[in-house]
Amino acid sequence: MEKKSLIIGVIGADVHAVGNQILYFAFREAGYEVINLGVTVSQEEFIEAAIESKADAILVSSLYGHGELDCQGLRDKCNEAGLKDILLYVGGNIVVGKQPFDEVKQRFVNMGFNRVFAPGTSPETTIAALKEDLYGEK
Amino acid sequence: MEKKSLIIGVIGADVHAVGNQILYFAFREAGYEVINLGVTVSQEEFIEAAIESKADAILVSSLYGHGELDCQGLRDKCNEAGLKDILLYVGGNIVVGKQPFDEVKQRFVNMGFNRVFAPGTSPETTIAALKEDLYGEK
Amino acid sequence: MQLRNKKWSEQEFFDTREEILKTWPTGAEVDLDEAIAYQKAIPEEKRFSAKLNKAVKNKTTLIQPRAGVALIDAHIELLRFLETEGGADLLPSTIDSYTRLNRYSDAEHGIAESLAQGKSMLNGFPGVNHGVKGCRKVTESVKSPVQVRHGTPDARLLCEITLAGGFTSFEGGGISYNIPYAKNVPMEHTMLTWQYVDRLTGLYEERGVSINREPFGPLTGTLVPPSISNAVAVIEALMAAEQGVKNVTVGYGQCGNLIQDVAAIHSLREMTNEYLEKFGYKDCDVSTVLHQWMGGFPQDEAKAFGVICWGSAVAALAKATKVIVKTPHEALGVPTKEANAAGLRATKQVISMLADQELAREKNLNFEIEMINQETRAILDRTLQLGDGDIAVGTVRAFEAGVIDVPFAPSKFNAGKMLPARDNSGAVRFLNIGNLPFSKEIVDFHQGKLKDRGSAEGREVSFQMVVDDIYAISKGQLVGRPAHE
Amino acid sequence: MQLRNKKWSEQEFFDTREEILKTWPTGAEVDLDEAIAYQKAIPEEKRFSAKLNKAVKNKTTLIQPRAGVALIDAHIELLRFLETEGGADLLPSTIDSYTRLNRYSDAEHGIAESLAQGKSMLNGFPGVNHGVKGCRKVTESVKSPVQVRHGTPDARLLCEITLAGGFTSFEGGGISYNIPYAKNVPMEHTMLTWQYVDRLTGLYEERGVSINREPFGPLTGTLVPPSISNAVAVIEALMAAEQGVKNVTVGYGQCGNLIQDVAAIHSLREMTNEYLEKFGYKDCDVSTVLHQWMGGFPQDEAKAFGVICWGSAVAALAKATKVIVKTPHEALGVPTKEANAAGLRATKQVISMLADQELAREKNLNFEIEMINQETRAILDRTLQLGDGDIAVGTVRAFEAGVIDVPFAPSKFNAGKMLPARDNSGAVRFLNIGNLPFSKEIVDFHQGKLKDRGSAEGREVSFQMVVDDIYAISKGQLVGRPAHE
Ligand code: B12
Ligand code: B12
Repeated sequence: MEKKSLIIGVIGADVHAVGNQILYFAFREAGYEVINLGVTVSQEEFIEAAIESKADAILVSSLYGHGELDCQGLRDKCNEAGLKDILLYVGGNIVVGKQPFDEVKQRFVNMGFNRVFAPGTSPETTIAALKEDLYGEK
Repeated sequence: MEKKSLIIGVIGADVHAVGNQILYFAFREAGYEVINLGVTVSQEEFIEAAIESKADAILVSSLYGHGELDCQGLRDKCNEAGLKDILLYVGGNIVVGKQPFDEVKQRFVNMGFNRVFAPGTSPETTIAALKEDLYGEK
Repeated sequence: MQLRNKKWSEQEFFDTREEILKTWPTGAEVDLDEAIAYQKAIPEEKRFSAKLNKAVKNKTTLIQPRAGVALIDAHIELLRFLETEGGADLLPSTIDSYTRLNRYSDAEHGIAESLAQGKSMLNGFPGVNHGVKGCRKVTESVKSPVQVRHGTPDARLLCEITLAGGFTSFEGGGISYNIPYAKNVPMEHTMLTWQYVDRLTGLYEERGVSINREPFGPLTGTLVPPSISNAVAVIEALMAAEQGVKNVTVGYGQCGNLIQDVAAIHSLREMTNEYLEKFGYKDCDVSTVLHQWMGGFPQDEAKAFGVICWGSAVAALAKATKVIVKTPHEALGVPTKEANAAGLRATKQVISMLADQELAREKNLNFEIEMINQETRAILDRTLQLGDGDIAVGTVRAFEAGVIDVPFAPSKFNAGKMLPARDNSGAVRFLNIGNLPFSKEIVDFHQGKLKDRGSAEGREVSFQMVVDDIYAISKGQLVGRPAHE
Repeated sequence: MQLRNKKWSEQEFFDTREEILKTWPTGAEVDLDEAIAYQKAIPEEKRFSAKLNKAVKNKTTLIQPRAGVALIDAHIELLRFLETEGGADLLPSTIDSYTRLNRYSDAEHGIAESLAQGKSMLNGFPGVNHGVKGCRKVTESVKSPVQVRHGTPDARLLCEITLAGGFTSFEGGGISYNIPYAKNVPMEHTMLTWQYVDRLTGLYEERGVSINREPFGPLTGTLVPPSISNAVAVIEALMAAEQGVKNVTVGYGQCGNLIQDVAAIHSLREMTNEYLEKFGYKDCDVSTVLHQWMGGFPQDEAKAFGVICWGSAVAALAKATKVIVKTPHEALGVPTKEANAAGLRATKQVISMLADQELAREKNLNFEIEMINQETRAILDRTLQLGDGDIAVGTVRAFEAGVIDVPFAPSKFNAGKMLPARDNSGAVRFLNIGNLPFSKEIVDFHQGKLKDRGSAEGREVSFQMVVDDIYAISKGQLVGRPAHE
């Protein structure tokens, strides 16, 4: 199977680095090419990196609560940059406070994310989702 | 002021002795004549003691949850025994489980208790109530 | 029958048994041979003693709730919930208060009222009324071992029915289920009724069915000095062993001072083994249980979690074999299943974070262990003396003499002369020694500790201190300090 | 300006100041003389340093939450709630993440969105945007001292505005608010920006207004070995003292092993005093703070209470001057005020039950203290050497060289070569020593401890252990054991 490539990073002014380092480790272990942009990544940096490396997916982390502000418009910018069908995931603690996850999910789906993950999602879950979306395997 | 006298005891099959011992100590300190029947006191024992000592009030404790079963009919029995206007208080953890206290109170008022006290009521509160009901002082 | 600490003969046992089984219709359901066969088919992982022995070996601390409601189906739902949502390792069936006083027709009334009102009107599970079949339905519906927890001076019928009903552990003892749980029951009586329970357990044991027995450690749950409750636990262990019991869990109710509590668990283990050995009971497995604070709780749930978690930490640091878990509803009433499970999960979190930590046996801890050992031996040895070498007879006389004396007990057969109070670091000491058989050295130690507290608080040592200590934890403190500005 | 650990001249300070106050319109509101007069009128009981000094003297442990929302009125409501319903002794204003990165127009947008949506869209209180008046409204509305808590590499304007706004304590430092909170900010830069903050604090101090300063102890909050965070705290205390700060609270984030955590607090206190003395800062009051577990939390609220309460117990047993309190919502998001108050009440209950207890300095504890002392001195002394005696210069070089190395830090100016892992009893040790300047003895000690764990778990010491340890507490353990049947 050809090696798919992923862009990962923590969006906005967010510096939560631990989960990011673990995802980097876990996705490589799972056989992916991973470009890790680290923390405090802007929308533009995600897009540039995706174009440059012909990435198959962008996995946005947001932990600190401003995810809803930071993620607005990312799908449009991807479209404008020609990344039309790129897979967009978001996960972490993506809104401020404890909110019913169904509603949160809907808001991010409306923003154009293909999948939205709840707080504390384990790498195994994400890897399974990627397998399904990128290789069509269940 | 003449010394008023109180009957205290823990009703039914209830053996919670600590609060009872403290109330005994506190009511005497507050200047009352106190007849302490201890734990596992039947309705009949409360009434006999009240008649014998011409008590002004019966203070029923129930901690263990069966208060609702144990207290049924006490007012009627008092009436039958000629203790028509005797003051009846009940306190402790008088029902099974954590229930809205307003409803609990109403049920015990309906059973004929003059005052119904919530879990953890301090002796000071009870003493203030007694003062009001027995000496008309606020 | 004359009380003495001597294994009952077959005759004595079966004569009594005939009477006991007649005291309520469900007694007729018990067939001992069938019951033993039934128990033998219970798998190892559902057997209390096996799970405890494994925990002792691995130095793990198991968690167990209290729980019981009036109706069978609701009770099963409750236990399953505590198993799956609470992560309970061991399950209880807490028996209602009418059953505890053998008032089975009141219990029947409570069952009827519960059916009528659609909620439990009893504060526990009326095991006798539900009978062998009802009990089996319960024990078969869960994955974990189930224990009978109660407070019954005369638990003979309850024991017959529940052991036949698949329970693999039975709590209580002739002292611990009398003095804190009754007003008018003579000590001779409960020593005898509990010999019956122990003998019945011994019978199962002899026929290859291991049943765990657990003296109730905390007694009145309120400022009981460790040496008092430990002495009681050792006596009940000796009584049980004589009747053929081979698996005993001795218990202790947390007092609140870390060093004293850990010391109490160590001393409890040591003294129980020492005396079992001394009297030649060599093949009895001993495990320990710490009860999270058994006195008055704070009403606020967050604060209650504080009390629960601190108890959990102490259990783990003492490496108690199990811990009995309180709930955030403790001060208010019998907990909902959700509150009960929450108490369990908080406990499990603390226990497992501390699984690999232990309070090392350094100077301070060893000192407290030694103090408790000395006091416990003093009580036990005087009790034996009073009984001319017979611990059963001695116990009855020790209670008469106040040589064993439980604070705040409802029983009129308890002297009630001893008064406990906390010292300046919260350890429970003797404010009034009563008739406890302690050396001048021990007495001076305790009085000194309380004088220190008195001078720290600028007040005389008095009953007011005791009152303050009784309220302290529910008001968010350990030591009941005088109110100040 | 050239970095060195030397008190800034008036000229240096005021030249910089002019620029700083221009970086956002609210800067114009600050008038230093007026601000000092304003601060002088703040009563003693609302002053951080006074309350801390009293707690140090009485050996009590104060409790403090984290809390901040976008809008002033909601923020006041929140703080009042934490004061009355939570019983907080000390209050915070946690600053939002845009402000922390000086992105004041993003913060303005967040305020607008919050107004529009009727809920806080910012993860904290945007103190700069609300300006001096807004801050005063907050500090005047509560009874307790209020501190600015944040994570801002360049907090010069924030400090100007909030001190003028009546806050009496300011958290952070040139290392602790850079390495864990930024990716691209050079160490020289933050050492200088924080000299400004310290100098400003020193100015208030010289004019008779005592302001507390608190280096941020936990750093990345994830398996930071005590000697690393303690060394950072000592450096920031020295830097602050040089600029005239007289009241410092040094901090530490709970790791989870009781002995190591208590040892870390003792060592932190001792080392800070030792180095302050060594460099001749004689009149600086030192207090300590323990942060309840700063890494990933369990999602379940009951389990979160378990983590919170265990942290509280450790703070009390170590006699930390204050404890920073987590909430049962920690794993999920910024807590509601109710959840925040619940965390406080649980903490208070544990703290006050343990008020009169302390972990005695016996052998095991002394050993861990000595280990941490040795490691901390090794780091500090090499850092000083690298700076030719100047701790500021040395710090920049120490980070370049990996002589100070913070695990899991986002900053590219951190070496990231050291790797921590838990030993078999949960203490945090060095799995990979990186370039830390430790003697062979120290290195061997750590490797030995990890080898012991490896053999207990039957696996090689590896990065997988670290990953397991990172998840452990959120999964209900302390040591991340390999998954087994
Ligand atoms: C200590 C204790 C015990 C000890 C009692 C020892 C003894 N013999 O005294 C032991 C361990 C033996 C015990 C046994 C049982 N207990 Co119990 N026990 C407690 C506990 C923890 C503290 C009680 C106490 O001593 N408080 C301190 C004293 C000073 O306070 P107090 O008793 O509340 O009394 C004060 C006030 O309530 C008030 N007050 C009391 N009576 C009255 C009357 C009037 C008129 C007024 C105005 C005020 C008033 O003034 C008192 C003095 O300040 C409470 C829970 C709690 N409160 O935290 C449970 C509790 C009372 N027990 C309970 C239960 C169910 C039992 C058992 C059935 C066992 C079980 N299922 O766990 C048995 C019952 C045995 C029996 N037949 O009675 C339940 C009752 C449930 C309910 N009502 O829904 C409680 C609430 C625990 C719980 N949440 O499940 N218990
Ligand atoms: C450690 C920590 C910190 C450290 C971070 C150190 C560092 N530089 O990394 C410090 C102390 C510095 C810190 C600072 C702050 N923090 Co913080 N922090 C945490 C904490 C306790 C643990 C985070 C962590 O490391 N977890 C362990 C890792 C392995 O898990 P993870 O990060 O969740 O990531 C995993 C999954 O979420 C998932 N995942 C992550 N991203 C993605 C993406 C995709 C696509 C998928 C599928 C999955 C996925 O996979 C990861 C690996 O398993 C959390 C709360 C918690 N979780 O318990 C709060 C938390 C994230 N922090 C929070 C906040 C608010 C802050 C601050 C603003 C300060 C404050 N107000 O307290 C600052 C923000 C600074 C900034 N500009 O970002 C909030 C966020 C609130 C919200 N969303 O509503 C939290 C939730 C705490 C809380 N309840 O208030 N924090």
